Amino acid sequence: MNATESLRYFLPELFLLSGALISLGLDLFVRNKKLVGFFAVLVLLGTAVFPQVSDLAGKPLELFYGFFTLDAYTCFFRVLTVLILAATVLISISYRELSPSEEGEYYTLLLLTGFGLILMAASTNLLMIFLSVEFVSLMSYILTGFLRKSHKAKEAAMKYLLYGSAASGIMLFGMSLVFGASGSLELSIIRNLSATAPFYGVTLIALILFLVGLGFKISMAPFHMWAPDVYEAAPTPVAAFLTVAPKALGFALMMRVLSTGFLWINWKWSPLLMGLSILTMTVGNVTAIAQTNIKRLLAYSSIAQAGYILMGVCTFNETGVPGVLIYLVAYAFTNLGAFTVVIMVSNSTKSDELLSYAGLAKRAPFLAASLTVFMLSLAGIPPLAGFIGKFYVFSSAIQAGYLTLAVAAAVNSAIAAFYYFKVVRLMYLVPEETPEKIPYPLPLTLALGLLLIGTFAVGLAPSVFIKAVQTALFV
Amino acid sequence: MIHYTPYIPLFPFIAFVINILFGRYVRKGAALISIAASLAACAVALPAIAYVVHHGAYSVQTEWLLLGKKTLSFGVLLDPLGCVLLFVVTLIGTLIQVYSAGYMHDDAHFSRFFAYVSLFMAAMLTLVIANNYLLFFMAWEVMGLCSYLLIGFWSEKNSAADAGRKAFLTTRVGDIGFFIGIMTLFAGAGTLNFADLGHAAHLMENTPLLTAAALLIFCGTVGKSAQFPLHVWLPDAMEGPTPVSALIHAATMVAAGVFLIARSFPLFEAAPDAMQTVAVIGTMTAFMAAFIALSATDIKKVLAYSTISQLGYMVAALGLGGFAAGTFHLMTHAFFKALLFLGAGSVIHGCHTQDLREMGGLFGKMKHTAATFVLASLAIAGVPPLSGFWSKDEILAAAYTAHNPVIYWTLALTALMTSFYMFRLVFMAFFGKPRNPKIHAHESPAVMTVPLWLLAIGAVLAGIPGSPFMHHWFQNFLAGGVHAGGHAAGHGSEHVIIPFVVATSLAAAFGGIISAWFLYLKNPGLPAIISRVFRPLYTASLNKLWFDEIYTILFIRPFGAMSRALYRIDEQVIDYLVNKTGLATARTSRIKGWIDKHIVDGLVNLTGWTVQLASALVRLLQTGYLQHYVLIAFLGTIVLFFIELRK
Amino acid sequence: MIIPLEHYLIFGAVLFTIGIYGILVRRNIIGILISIEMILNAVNVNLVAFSRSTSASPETGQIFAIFVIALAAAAAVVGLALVLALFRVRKTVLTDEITLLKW
Amino acid sequence: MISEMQTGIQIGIYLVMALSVFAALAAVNLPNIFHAALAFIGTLLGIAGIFISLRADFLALAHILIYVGAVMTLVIFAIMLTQRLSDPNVRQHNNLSAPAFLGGLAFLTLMAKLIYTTPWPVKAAGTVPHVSVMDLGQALMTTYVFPFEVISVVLISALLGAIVIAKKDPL
Amino acid sequence: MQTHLLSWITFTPLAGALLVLLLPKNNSRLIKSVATAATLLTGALTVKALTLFNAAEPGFQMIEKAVWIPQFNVHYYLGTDGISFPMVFLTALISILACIGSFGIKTREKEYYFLYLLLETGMMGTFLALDLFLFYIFWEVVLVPMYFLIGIWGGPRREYAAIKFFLYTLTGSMFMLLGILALYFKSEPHTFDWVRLANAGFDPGFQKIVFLALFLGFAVKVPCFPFHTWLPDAHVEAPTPISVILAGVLLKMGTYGFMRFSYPFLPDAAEWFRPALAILAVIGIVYGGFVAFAQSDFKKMVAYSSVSHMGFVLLGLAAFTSDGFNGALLQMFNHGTITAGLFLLVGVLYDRAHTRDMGAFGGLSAVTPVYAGILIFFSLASLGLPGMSGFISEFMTLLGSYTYSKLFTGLACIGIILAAAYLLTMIRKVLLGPVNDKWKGLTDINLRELITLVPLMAFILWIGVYPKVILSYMASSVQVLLASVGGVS
Repeated sequence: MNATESLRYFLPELFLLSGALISLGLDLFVRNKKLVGFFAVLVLLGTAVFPQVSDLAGKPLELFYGFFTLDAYTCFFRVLTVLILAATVLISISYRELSPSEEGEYYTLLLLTGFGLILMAASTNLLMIFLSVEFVSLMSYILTGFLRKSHKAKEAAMKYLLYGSAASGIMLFGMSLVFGASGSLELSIIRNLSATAPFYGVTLIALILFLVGLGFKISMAPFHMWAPDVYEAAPTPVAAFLTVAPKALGFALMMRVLSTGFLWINWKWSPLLMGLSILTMTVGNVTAIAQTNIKRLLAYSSIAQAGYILMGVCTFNETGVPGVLIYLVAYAFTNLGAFTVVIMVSNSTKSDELLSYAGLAKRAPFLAASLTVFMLSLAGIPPLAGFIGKFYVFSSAIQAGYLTLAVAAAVNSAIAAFYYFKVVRLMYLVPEETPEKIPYPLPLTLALGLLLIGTFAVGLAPSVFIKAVQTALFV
Repeated sequence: MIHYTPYIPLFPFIAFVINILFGRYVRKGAALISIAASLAACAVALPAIAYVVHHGAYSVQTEWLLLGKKTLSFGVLLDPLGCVLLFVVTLIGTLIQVYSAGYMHDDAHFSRFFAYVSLFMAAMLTLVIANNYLLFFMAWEVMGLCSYLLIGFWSEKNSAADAGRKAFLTTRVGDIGFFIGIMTLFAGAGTLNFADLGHAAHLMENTPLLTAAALLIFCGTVGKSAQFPLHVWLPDAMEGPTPVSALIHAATMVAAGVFLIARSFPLFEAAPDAMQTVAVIGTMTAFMAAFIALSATDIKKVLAYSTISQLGYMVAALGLGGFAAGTFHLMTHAFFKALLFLGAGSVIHGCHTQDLREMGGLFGKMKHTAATFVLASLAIAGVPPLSGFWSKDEILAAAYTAHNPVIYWTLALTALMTSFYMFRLVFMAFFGKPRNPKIHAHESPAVMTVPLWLLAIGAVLAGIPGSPFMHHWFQNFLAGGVHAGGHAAGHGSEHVIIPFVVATSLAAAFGGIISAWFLYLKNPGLPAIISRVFRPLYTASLNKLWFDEIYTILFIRPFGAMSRALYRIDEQVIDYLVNKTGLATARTSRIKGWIDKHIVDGLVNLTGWTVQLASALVRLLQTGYLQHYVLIAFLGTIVLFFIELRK
Repeated sequence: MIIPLEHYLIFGAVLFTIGIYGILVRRNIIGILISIEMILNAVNVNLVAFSRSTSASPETGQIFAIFVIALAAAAAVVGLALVLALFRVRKTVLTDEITLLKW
Repeated sequence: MISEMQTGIQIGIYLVMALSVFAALAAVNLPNIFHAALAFIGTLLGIAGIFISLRADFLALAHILIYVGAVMTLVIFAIMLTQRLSDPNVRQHNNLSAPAFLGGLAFLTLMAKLIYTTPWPVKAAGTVPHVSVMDLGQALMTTYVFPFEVISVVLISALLGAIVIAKKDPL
Repeated sequence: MQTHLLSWITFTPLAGALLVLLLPKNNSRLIKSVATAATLLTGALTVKALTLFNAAEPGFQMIEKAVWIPQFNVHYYLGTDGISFPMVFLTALISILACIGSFGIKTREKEYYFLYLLLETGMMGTFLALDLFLFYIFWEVVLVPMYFLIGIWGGPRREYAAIKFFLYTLTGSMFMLLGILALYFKSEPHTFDWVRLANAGFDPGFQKIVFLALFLGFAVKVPCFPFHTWLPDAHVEAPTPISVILAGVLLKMGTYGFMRFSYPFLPDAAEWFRPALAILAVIGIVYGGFVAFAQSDFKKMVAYSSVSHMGFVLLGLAAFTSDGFNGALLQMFNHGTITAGLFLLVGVLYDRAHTRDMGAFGGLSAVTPVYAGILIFFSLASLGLPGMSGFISEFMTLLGSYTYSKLFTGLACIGIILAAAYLLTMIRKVLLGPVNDKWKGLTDINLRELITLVPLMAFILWIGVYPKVILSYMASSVQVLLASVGGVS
């Protein structure tokens, strides 16, 4: 489909982009930068509900000569992305560390990142994959180092950039090889390549190099090591965003790549991913146990969660694939929620140390209860969102007959419960240190409430979400 | 009246409920309530007995529990055997309660005492009329409970509290055997009903299972009737109030073991090996206990060992096939032993000591007590025509007709020892000069002496129904009962007086009395010399053959050690291994101290420890140094290459 | 093609490896950035070589290379901005001195 | 004659490659970061040469313009801003050389093996048409218009971000 | 209400919990009355269900079924039969009593009763769910409140005990989840439906694996040796009412799981694992008894006695006879009432003396006669005195196991002696002997405490004397279970 024809299908993204530009302009005129934030939220929600021009019941639309694949899958992730972003913006508005002089640009950058993320979901050829991944990465680096005053943030952003660039360099090298072997950038053509024996070698190398680049994005071991440092140092809303959105879209892209480009050698990558999945969840969980900083703890936890999600990718069967998507939704609600509480607490205690959560149940019962719900959800306790996700990926492992994987995941879940409960323990069982009250700013409370509802909703009425996922996958 | 039989135990039970719940309101009225209940029970029981005497056994039952496809019915069986016990229990029980009203008059927990006694009565009566093993066992255990409660009645005394526990636990060992026996029987024959025993025995004829069942049931007797090797609890049980000793630990409960054998007689008859064992154990017990009694100086301890010995007699009798003899002795023994205990209680009540060596010459001060006590002693010694003579003679006759000379002569020797130690007791307590001038003995009140005399009448006359004067009416009555119970063989068929046996019996009785007189009245210095000459024997007797000490070494200490060892394993190994999983990082000093102190948490703990170690290692990789991260990623990539490209 | 495709590829691979080596051993962040650029250049060599020999449409590889160059430039800009910002607050550009975040 | 000329060109190409590799090695190994940057410019020029040999003239030009003209200038500025040039004694390498070298060697071996075992679908010489600047422009404006637009957004965003990050604190 | 009775039973406590959440924090009286009312209402509904319950019907009754997650074929599926109904009744009963027993809790009452009621919902759901997915959810829901209840209101080492309890059970239940999923995927069409799964007829090899997975989940809860070590800690540290719930209801969830799921779904594996189950049961009985004997802490002793008594349940389950199964189920009920009573009594003593060291007491029978009497009553029930409920169930389980193995039965009987030993020693130490002057001023049991104990005593005596009624509720369902595993009746 040529560019002009494509445009009418591209309206949501255009809406988002123009929103970004307007917000940039708005920044110049509006004194109260919070308004820019609220504007950004509106733009994002607008994008989410933007009327779809086409009916997606038919074949996927190859917009812009196939550089933007618009299918239900893309739509699903578009909605997910903008909702995550909306939550991020909402929780950023009352974030104490953000100074007004940079706040406007911040929202603009978030909106632009959103565009990049949507591109990731829609990419089906090497060029767009490279472009969108790099785009999102660049934005992530910038957002991480955004806070002017934080030494740590600068340091983390620097590391992030160097690590990320190296990773995408490696992935790009793999792309070049596979491009040479197939003569095309299209994943669908690359798929044919993997069917022929002489090209196994090059396909596998390319696949692994893909895994490096995408593994970096989803913080898969052993390419996860940047993650804790970055999540800890990044501004908390950004950390929340980074643990959720790029990871989700990383998974989206990974599944697209695997299913479109490498489906025929799944007997090769399936065991590989199984090992990596186990490694990831183990490393994440085991390291998390020793953490004393809540953001770092959540960072390792998010690595471990990536490990669980990888189970679904690894099995890639009829429960695994929707499992990944459901897990991502559940995880998005939960993790964003947890970070929201972290922001609210750190706004008043000015600390992210676990110890500052001691006795939170007394100071702020609602926050403590919410964080408990999120922790339980992360631990996979029913009837919360996290359980549904875990249920799905466990199912897929059992269905595929990957007993090792299932058992490893079970053991890991038990280990994980220990550190999630460490937080709960502090809040409820340990006497408080500072008796100060914690304020409830409106945007944060709103976000918290919505995320809480989401966490329960996925857990209690999963069928709605499953239906959405199935629509995304099979239509 | 017979149809009210099932309600006999209900009267004492109601008394129990009233006394235990409203004890603090009824106060001394408790005695009245209990006695009234007992009398009511008597009032129902005696006509029922009369009915059985005239019309044969009575039974009724109702479905209680469905086990698989088999129904377990509970009900009442009143046959002649049951009548004997019912007669004894209601009568003696009532008398002893009357006596207790005087004996316990000043006790702080008066009502509680009567509550327990009533509960006991209820249980014992249930046991007597029970028609199957399970109900029997239930009553049996409740009796054990009452025994426990009453032995430890004066629980402020450590010795009493310990004695109660010992009694319960020791008997429980036997009870478990009984319990397994019941199951064996049920599994083998599918019935627990006494009436079906004959059929059951027939079903299991010649199977080891039958012998096993019989022997296991016998375990119950061993425990309850204080037979070797589980007899150790009974002497200690004398810590309880004396009426309790009389009622429970002399006349009724301990005899229930014998009753159990009698009840299971068809079973035992079908298992000769079991019978043999029963006879041997009984004889051994009889002899051993008598031997220990020779040197005992506590008036109640002498009687306790005497009880064990006499119970051994009954068990031996049953083991020898003397169904009627054993039962007969059970009845007569109940009378005279209850009388002895009550007499002893009266003595204790009168002179506030239990040590024989401090008594002496009490006859003058306590005429009623002394006279009845001597009568009872004559009865137990086997002096004709008192009751003991007839029943003991029956037993010796049974041993004689069984052609078992070892048992016969052992029992005869025991008879000799019995009459010796009884009269040693009599002479030391009631005759001679007072040894301790501080003791100012006085006679007990009428509420206590009247029961003594009533019991004395029983002790004197109870033997008559089984004597040739009444043509062995008792034996024949019982035999009919067994008949009614479904067993074909007759038992009372050949009740002829065997002169040889009578001679032995008489010789033993009088020999014992005379030698006691000679040693303790005529030459009071002689016993000391004898004890020095037969020092090893004397020491053995004095130390009760060291049973308690041996059991301590063999069972009690290893038991405690084992439980402590297992506990240590539990805390320190299993827990430790398990715990290390998650708790390594939970590092408050308190917990750490605890973990240090302890290891079965261990399996989890090991896991936890591993995780902790891994956590430390993995953390170390996270140096914060960028190029370490990249290097790991790069090397990781290369490793992935090699994994994937390997052939 | 004047020389065999494989030789170009080997050349690319060598450059790539040197770049990786540089990333791993350089202490100076700018040195690392240079090494990253080297990696991207190595990829470009591959892309252009393939474009000339195996690609279905001849311009694909070259255009890909153009995009790579553009993105490399963007990354370099952000990277250098971060270097300057970091230098301003930490007065260092050495990777082993920016290890506030660990464990 | 043609073959001789071809041989000459071939030798020339190999020479350029060797020099580029040499410069690349210098770029990662030179103790002075400024020298290293200069060496890297050498590598870049070499690569431009390789592009020309592959008849990607426009690309070579763009390459030199963007890299040497813009990126490396920036880099050198950055070096000068951050480097205390008076102090060239700062160690420029960490102690990971050994594992990095071994890892690199393993990687290279693998790659070499892969490159030589893969039957690249090379087209017959002469069948590949020359790609002119016109062609590239055409492609960028038609088929590749979407990535082209996207990259512009990327560049704007990156610039915006870089400005926010690098701008001095107002205080 | 009639039609959704089971849902009402399950969710009434939850409604109460939410209501408690809305109440003012400081109005302790109101909070208590709302909570008690919720438990009482649940109890009333259970009694209502009892009147509707048809004992002769072997299958499920009062079924409620609605589609919940169609994609996974998950149903909201509740129902009860003779196996689950006694447990539901027990839960309702114990919940009421423990709630009244909770009035002594003085700190953070609002949170306490919220969590308490949440716990009750979890327990009810666990026993009523007939869809494995739903079952798992309720099963896990129980964990979390329990963690808090031990962790916040427990003794000095409460945090340790709470997390230990949580991690043990969670690890177990993770494996259980795997087992459940395996069942789901093996069944054709995929289902969590009890009825379908029970009729699925899986192949034996598969059954063994799944049985093992489920076993891990259930055995931890029972707790079966060697997974029992969380129990003493949890019990000792938990506040009295929570110990009561733990012993009275939570432990039953494990054995209930065996009866409800493992056995009917995996009969071949159950048969195969029978010796192992019996061995673990016997080890548990004897080992628990011995260890209980070694305790000086009153509560810990009762805790270990639970290990021993729950061993009988497992033994009954290993018997594969109608007596064994009925006995096991009855033992579950009886252990619930008896041990709950013992824990309440420990609590009574602890509230007054602030120590649980048995050696520190002595002669209390003179100081607190009513307490002494009741303690002796429960001890006797626990040691299996005939005429009380414990005897009946132990007798039946042993009778059942006798036909399976005489050796195991004999060994298990040792446990009965051990029970007498440690309980009598406890009585000896606490109640008998000379009065310790320190405790002269101890007040006797009060009316509220009495109210919590008397219903239990009534049940103990009633079942002990006339077990036919309660067994008649169980029998037909147990018969079906027995038939499904191919046991002998």
